[in-house]
Amino acid sequence: MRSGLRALIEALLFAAPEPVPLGRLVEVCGAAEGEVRAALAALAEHLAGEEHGIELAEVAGGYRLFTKRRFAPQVEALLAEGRPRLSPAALETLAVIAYRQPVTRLEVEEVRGVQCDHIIRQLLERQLIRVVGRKEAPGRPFLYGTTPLFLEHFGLRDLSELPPPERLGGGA
Amino acid sequence: MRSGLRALIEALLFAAPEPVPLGRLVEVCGAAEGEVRAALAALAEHLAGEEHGIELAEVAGGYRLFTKRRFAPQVEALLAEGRPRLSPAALETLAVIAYRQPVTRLEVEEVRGVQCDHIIRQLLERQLIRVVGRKEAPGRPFLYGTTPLFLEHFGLRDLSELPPPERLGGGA
Amino acid sequence: MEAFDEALAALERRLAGEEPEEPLDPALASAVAALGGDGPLDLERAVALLSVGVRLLERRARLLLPPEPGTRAAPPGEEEGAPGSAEELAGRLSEYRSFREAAELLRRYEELQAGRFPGGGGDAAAAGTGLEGLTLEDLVRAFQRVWEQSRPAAPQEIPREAITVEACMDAVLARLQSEGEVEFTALFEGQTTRRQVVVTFLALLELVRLGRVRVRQERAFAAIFVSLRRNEP
Repeated sequence: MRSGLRALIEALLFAAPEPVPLGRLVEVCGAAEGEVRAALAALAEHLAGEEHGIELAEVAGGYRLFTKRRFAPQVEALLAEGRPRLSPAALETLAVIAYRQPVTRLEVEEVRGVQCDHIIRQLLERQLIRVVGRKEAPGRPFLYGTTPLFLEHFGLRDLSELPPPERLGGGA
Repeated sequence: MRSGLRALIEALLFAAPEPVPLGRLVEVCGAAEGEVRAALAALAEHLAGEEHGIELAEVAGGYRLFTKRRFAPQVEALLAEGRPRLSPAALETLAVIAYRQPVTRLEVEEVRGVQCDHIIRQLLERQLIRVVGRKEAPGRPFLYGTTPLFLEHFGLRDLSELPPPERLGGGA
Repeated sequence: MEAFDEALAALERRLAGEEPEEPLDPALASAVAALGGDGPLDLERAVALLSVGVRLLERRARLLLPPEPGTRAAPPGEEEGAPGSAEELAGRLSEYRSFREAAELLRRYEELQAGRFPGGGGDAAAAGTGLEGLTLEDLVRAFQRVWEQSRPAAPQEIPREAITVEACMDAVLARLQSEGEVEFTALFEGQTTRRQVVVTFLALLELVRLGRVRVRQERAFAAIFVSLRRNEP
């Protein structure tokens, strides 16, 4: 069971787009806090071994997997290779998130009229948006907002510098 | 070195936002193709063990890490969202395009007997299909085909993993 | 109503064989959409549409039946035969069934794959944002575009009126069961919103398509009667 819990935690941290707090892990795993702590420690120790390329770290907000620092050059080489420009659909999604933040995936999809899961993942990967919280609604879905990198790119000091939505024909 | 290569590949696949083709791994790792293949096999075998929650899969012409299926309920609970499934109409349209590619919208509509423009637009947005050219016919209509993301969505290594087209009367 | 009259005329030309058979649903759908336009619902036009629609659907249904013994379905891929001929339609239908099967298979693959989640995005800062060359103006325009598109879409959302085609089909069947043959217009009595009327109308079309009800009309534009279709022993 102990190794099952460790595997489960690995899967959860792998799939999560942000650090996962201990309490949330306890909740989702349905295990005692002590057990989860022990499994986290075991996972950290195992991943620390030479044969693994990722590691477990405790950062602000919880636990998260990272690639090991020594592989940074190759990781950058892999990722930097001509990442294509955002598609019009991705730019639209980003615009909706920028003006409507904090906003859930479902709310974005309601405005755009099409599924956006893939595009949201892309924007997360490019660090243009981030998870800023959870909505107090069934399922507690993630709320998305823009990142400092987003502001930086458009030369904005903060979000108040976005052109006001009332100028956007018909108001938001 | 062998375990170092395995760790490096794990780091690369962890960080990559999409399946990584073998050739790209060979390039970035600076190792011989045989070595990379061996490291991939070793990584797959290691991750397949009970104590790991993720696994290595070959999809869409490349390699990618995924959470193991048995943890799907907890991962869905953590993310507060399942992976959205396609509607029956979208699946049907996609099936026609997959088997008949390259194919025009009109040709798809002839098979399905209903208008497909909205669904085709949706599939384009989800990047499951793409424009692969234009037909040399009046109006030069777009020809559609499937994308790597299509393969990934269905966990296929390549199009040859689709069941043979001879069962689909009319010769694809 | 001009749009509706045009749509109806097109359907009638098709019925008369003046226009090649084409997928039926879009043509009917555009007529139904035009019928549901602004202004009060025109019941007479609705009757005319039902009459034409029923006959087209019945003919289509006959063509979709398996070929009678002795006749030969067009071999797959062979495009000969008059457009809309029974042979061609039978070929099309079997082709369509194959793709339905393929879609089922894709569904199974999708189920399997949906249980596996890719990474949530590790530390991918290294890779550029994809925003290169895009300006704030592009972003604002993108929002404007999607915002404007989202508005006409809004009325298409199903209003929160507790009425569905399925529920309406059940109601119509129940009424026909208790009353036998009912005049078409009587099915709309007491309905106050255009949506109720359109949904009832769609329910009827669906029941006809499913072969659950029979529609009888002595001649064009005469009264239409609707009754349950008994299963032939």
